[in-house]
Amino acid sequence: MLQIHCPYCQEYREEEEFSYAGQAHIERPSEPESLTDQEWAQYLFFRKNPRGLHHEMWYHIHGCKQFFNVCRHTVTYQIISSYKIGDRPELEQSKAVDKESINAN
Amino acid sequence: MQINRLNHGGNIDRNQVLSFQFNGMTYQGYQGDTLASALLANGVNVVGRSFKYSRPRGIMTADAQEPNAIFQIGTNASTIPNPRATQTPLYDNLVASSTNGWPNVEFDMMAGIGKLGGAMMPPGFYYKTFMYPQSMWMNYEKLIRKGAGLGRSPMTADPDRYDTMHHHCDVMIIGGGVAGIMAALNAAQTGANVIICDEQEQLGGQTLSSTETVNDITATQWLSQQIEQLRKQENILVLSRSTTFGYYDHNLIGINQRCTDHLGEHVPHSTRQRVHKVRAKQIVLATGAHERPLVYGNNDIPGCMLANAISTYIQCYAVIPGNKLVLMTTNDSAYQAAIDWHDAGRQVMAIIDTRPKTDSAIIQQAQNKGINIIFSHAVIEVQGSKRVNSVNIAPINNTGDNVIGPAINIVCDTVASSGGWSPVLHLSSHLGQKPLWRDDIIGFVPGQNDLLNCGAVSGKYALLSVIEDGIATGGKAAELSGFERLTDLPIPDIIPQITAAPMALFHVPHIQTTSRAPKQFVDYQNDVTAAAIELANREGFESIEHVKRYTALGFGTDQGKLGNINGIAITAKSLAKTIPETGTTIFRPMYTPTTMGALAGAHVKQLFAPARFTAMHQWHLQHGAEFEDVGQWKRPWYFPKNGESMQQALLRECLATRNSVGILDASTLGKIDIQGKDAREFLNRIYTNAWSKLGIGKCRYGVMCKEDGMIFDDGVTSCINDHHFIMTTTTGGAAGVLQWLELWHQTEWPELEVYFTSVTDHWTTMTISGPNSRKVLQKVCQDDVSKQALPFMSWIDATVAGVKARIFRISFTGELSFEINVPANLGLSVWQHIMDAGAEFEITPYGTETMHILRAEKGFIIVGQDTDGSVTPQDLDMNWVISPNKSFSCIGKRSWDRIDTKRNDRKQMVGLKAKDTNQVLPEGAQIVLDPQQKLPMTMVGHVTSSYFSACLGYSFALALVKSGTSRYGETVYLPQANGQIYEAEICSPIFYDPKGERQHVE
Amino acid sequence: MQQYSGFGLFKHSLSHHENWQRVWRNPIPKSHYDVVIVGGGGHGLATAYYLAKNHGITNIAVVEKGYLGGGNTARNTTIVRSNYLWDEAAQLYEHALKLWEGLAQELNYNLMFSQRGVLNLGHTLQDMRDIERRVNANRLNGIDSEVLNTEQVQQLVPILDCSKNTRYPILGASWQPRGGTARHDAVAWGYARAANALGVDLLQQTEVIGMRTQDGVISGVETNRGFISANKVACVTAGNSSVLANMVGLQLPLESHPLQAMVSEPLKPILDTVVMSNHVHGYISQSDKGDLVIGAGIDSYLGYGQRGSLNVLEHTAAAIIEMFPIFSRVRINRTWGGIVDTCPDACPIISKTPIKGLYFNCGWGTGGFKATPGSGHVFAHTIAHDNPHPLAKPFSLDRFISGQLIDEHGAAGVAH
Amino acid sequence: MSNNYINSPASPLAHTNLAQLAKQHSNVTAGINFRELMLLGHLILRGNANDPAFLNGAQQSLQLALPITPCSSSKNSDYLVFWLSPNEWLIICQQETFAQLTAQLTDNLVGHYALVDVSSAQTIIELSGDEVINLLKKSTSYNTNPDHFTIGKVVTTTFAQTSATIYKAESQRFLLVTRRSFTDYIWIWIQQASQEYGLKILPPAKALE
Repeated sequence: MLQIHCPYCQEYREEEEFSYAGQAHIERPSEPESLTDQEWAQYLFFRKNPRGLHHEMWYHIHGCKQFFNVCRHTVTYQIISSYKIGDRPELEQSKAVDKESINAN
Repeated sequence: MQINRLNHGGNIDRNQVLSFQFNGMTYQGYQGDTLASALLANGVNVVGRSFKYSRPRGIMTADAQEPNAIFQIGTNASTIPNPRATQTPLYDNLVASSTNGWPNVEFDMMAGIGKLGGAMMPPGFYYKTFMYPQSMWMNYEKLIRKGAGLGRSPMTADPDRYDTMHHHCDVMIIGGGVAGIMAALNAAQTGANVIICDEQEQLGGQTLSSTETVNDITATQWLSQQIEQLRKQENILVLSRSTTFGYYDHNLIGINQRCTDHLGEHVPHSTRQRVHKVRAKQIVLATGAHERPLVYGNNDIPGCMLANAISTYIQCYAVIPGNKLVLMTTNDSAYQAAIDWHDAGRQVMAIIDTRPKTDSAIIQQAQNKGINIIFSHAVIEVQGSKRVNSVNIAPINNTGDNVIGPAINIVCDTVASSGGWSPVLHLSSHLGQKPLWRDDIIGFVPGQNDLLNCGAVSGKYALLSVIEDGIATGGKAAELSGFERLTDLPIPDIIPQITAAPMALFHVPHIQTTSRAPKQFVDYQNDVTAAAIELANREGFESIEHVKRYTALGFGTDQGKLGNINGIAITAKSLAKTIPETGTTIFRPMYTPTTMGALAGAHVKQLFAPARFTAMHQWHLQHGAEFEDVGQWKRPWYFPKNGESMQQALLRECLATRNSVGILDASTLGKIDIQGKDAREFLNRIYTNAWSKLGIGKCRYGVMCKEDGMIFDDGVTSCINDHHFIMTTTTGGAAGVLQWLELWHQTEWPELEVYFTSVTDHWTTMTISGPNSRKVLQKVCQDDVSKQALPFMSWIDATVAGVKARIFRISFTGELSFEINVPANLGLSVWQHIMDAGAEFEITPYGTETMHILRAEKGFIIVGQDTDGSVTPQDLDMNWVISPNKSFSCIGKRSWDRIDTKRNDRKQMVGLKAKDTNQVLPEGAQIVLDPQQKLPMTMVGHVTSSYFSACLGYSFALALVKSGTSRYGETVYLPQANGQIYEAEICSPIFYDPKGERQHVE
Repeated sequence: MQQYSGFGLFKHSLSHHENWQRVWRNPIPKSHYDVVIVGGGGHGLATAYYLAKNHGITNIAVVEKGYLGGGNTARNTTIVRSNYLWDEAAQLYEHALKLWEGLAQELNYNLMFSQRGVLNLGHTLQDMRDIERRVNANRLNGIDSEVLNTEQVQQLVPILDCSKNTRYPILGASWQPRGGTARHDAVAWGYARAANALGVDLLQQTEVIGMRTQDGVISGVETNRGFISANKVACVTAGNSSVLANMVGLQLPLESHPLQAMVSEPLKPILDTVVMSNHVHGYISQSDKGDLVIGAGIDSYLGYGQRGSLNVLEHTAAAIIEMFPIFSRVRINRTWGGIVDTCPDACPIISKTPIKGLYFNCGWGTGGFKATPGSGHVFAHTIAHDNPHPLAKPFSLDRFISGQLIDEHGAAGVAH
Repeated sequence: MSNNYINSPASPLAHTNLAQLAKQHSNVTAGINFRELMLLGHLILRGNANDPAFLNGAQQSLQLALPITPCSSSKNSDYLVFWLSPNEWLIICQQETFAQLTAQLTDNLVGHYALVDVSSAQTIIELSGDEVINLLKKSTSYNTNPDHFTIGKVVTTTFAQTSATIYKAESQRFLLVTRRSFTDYIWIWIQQASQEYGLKILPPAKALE
């Protein structure tokens, strides 16, 4: 069970306070009508789904009701950073990858 | 008669005699006993029968590894299947029985079959037979199932309660042996918040049976002092009888505390077990080590035990489980068992040391006591049936691979064995880390992770090094969790002992090949033998995971604690690999089995999930409502009167509403307060229709789609003022819609100035509907609610029954309707005033079912019933709710333009009239055009809503049908399970008042 | 292939079982195969078997990074059923179910396919409407399926709490008598043994670390044991599908989530059918060994860790007790997790890709085990003909572009 | 037709008859004391905490600075103000002062802000006593250690299977703001969870202190 830092409440809270909200930094196309069906499908359904670092959104549903971003490793579940919507992620890739080599199985 | 009870010693209270029953016989033990120690004290040999071969089995260990003494404990509703006797504290009148054996464990009918059939049951035999004919498997299976399984489930609901507690601490120490105790004391002196837990009744672990000297007092005396200190320290929480069952991400552990199990079967008004969930800054693993048995011929005959278990029974329980002992060991530590046996006054026949002659302090100690030590030998085979009566020992070579001389027989009744120690590292691999093999200690230790390990779990076994490690690790843990490390606690004086190196031996060789030798058990619970593992390897099951799955090694309730390392070693040898090359299976939670009720905690029965109530709930109860679960809400479904059937009640409710006036508690509808200058623009983007021109005081129906173009919620939104709207949502969709609005606002359009606040709970909503609804309203409201002042699809501020209210003139029934919203604190009060006012019109409360019928007569949809996540507004013939001219491409719009959503033969909403007008078509019935076709039939749609209409006098339905809107007038068929085929005609989905005159009524 | 039978067991017992043959070879990888199947789970092995048996392609390697059947095949709760809502899904799963019936004989390996019936409980009026709809659709699709009322449910499973005292009383159920369970490991081993006998190379401990393409055509896979060239590459790697797709620059409409399951200690026979509930979120059966096999929920977040959160297990325990209050004192022996690849419409992807000769079979989410024979069968056809099998056609990647999704969330809303 | 309606406002726990229970419990001592602070004014204030004009307007109205540190609160004799989110506060007051407060805020605030009356949407449960921390440990996963959950702190978090806003008033006194429709569930939960400590019902109050 994860412990997630809410950048708005500025403290760690238990996972059960949050709801997962999918891949982060997907921008809605400004002119959907100008997209091909293929491009629209890409926006709708196709996801990175990486084995490794993932930028994702969480919603503090039982807390401050804010969405925010989390950079988390999908194998170690280690959280590298959590940051507000609109902020850019900082990557600490090496740290997380080191961990994965331990975990790989 | 406790024939094996010593007259002195042990941590038992001889003044508290406890009676207990085992397999129908009554015995006595003492307070402080476990069930296992009490059985051994009474000389009970056979405690169970093995699963596959029905061999008699006795108590083998004194801890969580126990594979044989697995019982049914307790009676009736409070019976527990499968607890280990070694971990069951004895209480007065405890009732226990073996889980296998018929008619009983002493005389088991299956044993004969086990002996004969055993030869035909190599590992995986069931994959190779019982296949023909196919139809017979279900019969074979019945027999197999009967033979399998251990204990019985209780047959009535659990009388006990459970709960959960959340903790956050600086240092969590798992294991209350001396390493953990010292770590806790040293960490706590820095000021850190410490929790320490131990699975046993008593803290102390292995040191409880130690005979060493510490600071010039006995180790047990010294230990008591430390424990006393521990309990005095305010910042240490000590949890006994508390097993850590799992280690989870981000340093969370789950602990199962058995609060009352030691007191009796059922202790009223208390929590039987509690799960502690501890989120720790730093976790210290001080879980110790388990002794490993050796694998030798007939090593399962009662009387074969772990060496360390013998010391534990003698030192902790004053029980000596036999008369004549033969001890086989690969290491020094097991000598203690023979010394304890000897000191207790019974005969040690010999110590069989598998090592070439060696010397150490403890070997000398044994020699000094006159115990016969035979080096370079092994017990290759045991004789006996329900108890060991002798052993064959034989000389072996230095690597332990072969027998190199003839066997000799030694008479004995107990065989202790020790193959060394296995660190209890299970928790360390719960997150996926693989253990590491260490040749020097001949065991796996935890792999690298966030845990700190100390004591035996990290391969340190000598008391002095364990204490040193505990202190150092406790200090480090405090430091890592942010505390300043002080001067560590002093190391006590312990005289180090000269030891001899252990030998790496797991599987004792026999004169015969493994496949022909007497059975050499590796996993007792699943009757997995060394021969079985070798056979699995021969057949190509080489990965240790394959070996495990093919032979069932480690699948018992001990999770392989006793046998896994031996199994890995046998596999390694048979594949000519090293143990680290062979690897180990990953341990998963639970460390030991955990009660399901404890995991569920208090979330059972009425607390399984929250039930939400409206302000009128008590009124509904008093008026006999039947309730429907809608999401978490309890909504009145209908209000049967005087023994009415549901159908009668519905007819009455419907007619009353259509002909006079009905009243509905609609408080559960989601309500979201939307404020800000960009509220309109936001609504434009989120709804499919346009909101730019909705005037103040007006209401509008809207549909929301997901970005895939499919409807996901609907409701009426009203304009309070240019910057202020109130949105309603479906009952089940309220939370989801709020999250949806926040998602778009916070992540895509933060520039829009708008705030959303849920006000679902603030407003009580009561809908009065029917031709007399205005008359009722006018009795309790002096505001002008005429058509001119309050036209259809508008709202006003008003005072209703003396309470400030918002009245919305919107209609879900097609009748003249008013939705009256008042603050919920006054909801019940206003409701009662309206009921009083409506009495002269026989105002009739109705529930969700009548609401559904009335709306369906009008062709109004229920999202989630008439739609299923694959329906667009166009499919519902609701093009009127789509605004083509909005500048912003609203959510979902683009998706309507895809090939599949553009098709004109999509399923579309229509009405259905049954040919037999009294026949209510079943909801969910599938629709076909040709009822005579063969299976599989081509289905063109299904019935989504279907009712008998009281006011129309016939049945009707809503359906989704392919190209439905162009099929009005066509006949379709609904084939039923019973062979009947209903006929129906496709028609408009609006059955009642198609022109909408009634809701616009003067 | 050494034939298995009861007589064989007797015969081998006389020689102390010293002469059993290997179930599969441990071959050295060849430099080229006609088809390389990535993923040695049930689906991959079945694909290899049907390619060899039905399509005459035997120069095949199954490349497995760990051990055969060690992924979701080894981690699921072994439920087999075909009572899906939409025609496309129902027909695919029914195709699989028909193959299950007779598979043990075909493979000469006892898969312990136990048609003990599957109950899907309804707890709300909408649940019951959905059940009616699904059962009606099933029947017209030729699939055995019935709607049971509360009394009938109680009769079938006397230990279920069918009273009105529960938080969500049971209003009825759908019942598929032909559904049931199978021994999961045996499915992988049975297919592996049969494929091996047809000449398929099973390469364990062989991890694909890259893929080679040339002018939009696949040419082989890079592995930790070197490059293996292939005319066609078929990926059947469940939770790891996105990782493989990424090697050739593709994205898939998938998310990989942790899904957990647990077993109790073994009990004497107490539960004779499979019981599932979407609404209270739990499902349960009893294995032949006596364990209660319990499926837990899916974790909401992405996870390749083969483990999930404790609170999911706690909720599952509560759900089981809500249905079966008598199991409260039963103890959970082991919990574990798998990685499930979920699709937006809760239906699989069986598809060609923009890269010629590269195929994907994935997205089975929580429901892949039951489809194993059908999945392998139609995927083999799709690979052999470079053209989708008619039953696989609706499950191609195109549907995400056209919008022709097959939304099975209603029927598959709970992990199964 | 008459306009003289007698309306008695009812808290979400009205049906449990707390006043009656309190009478029965008057001589009891218990580990947990339970008191409903009912029918108070609850106002949600939304606005931009980075906007000095907004903060000023609020301060003028409340005679109290809005707490802008996450999870903090502020109070004076009239108002108790909770930080709920970066742009959201809950103001609790006597029902009698509610209208006046709303009017003052409306007068003093400018720009993008919102006021929402949620007085009927929620109630307040006061929990106090020697065992109150243990009760919270059973009910919420939030860290209740005194060095973390300090006096004056307010957090919205999970409570059993729903959420609640929990304010620490004193070392062993907490206020729980619960949603109306979930309050009965929470009441049942608290009764069960506090059984081992003893639960004493105190007479409900219509004031904050």
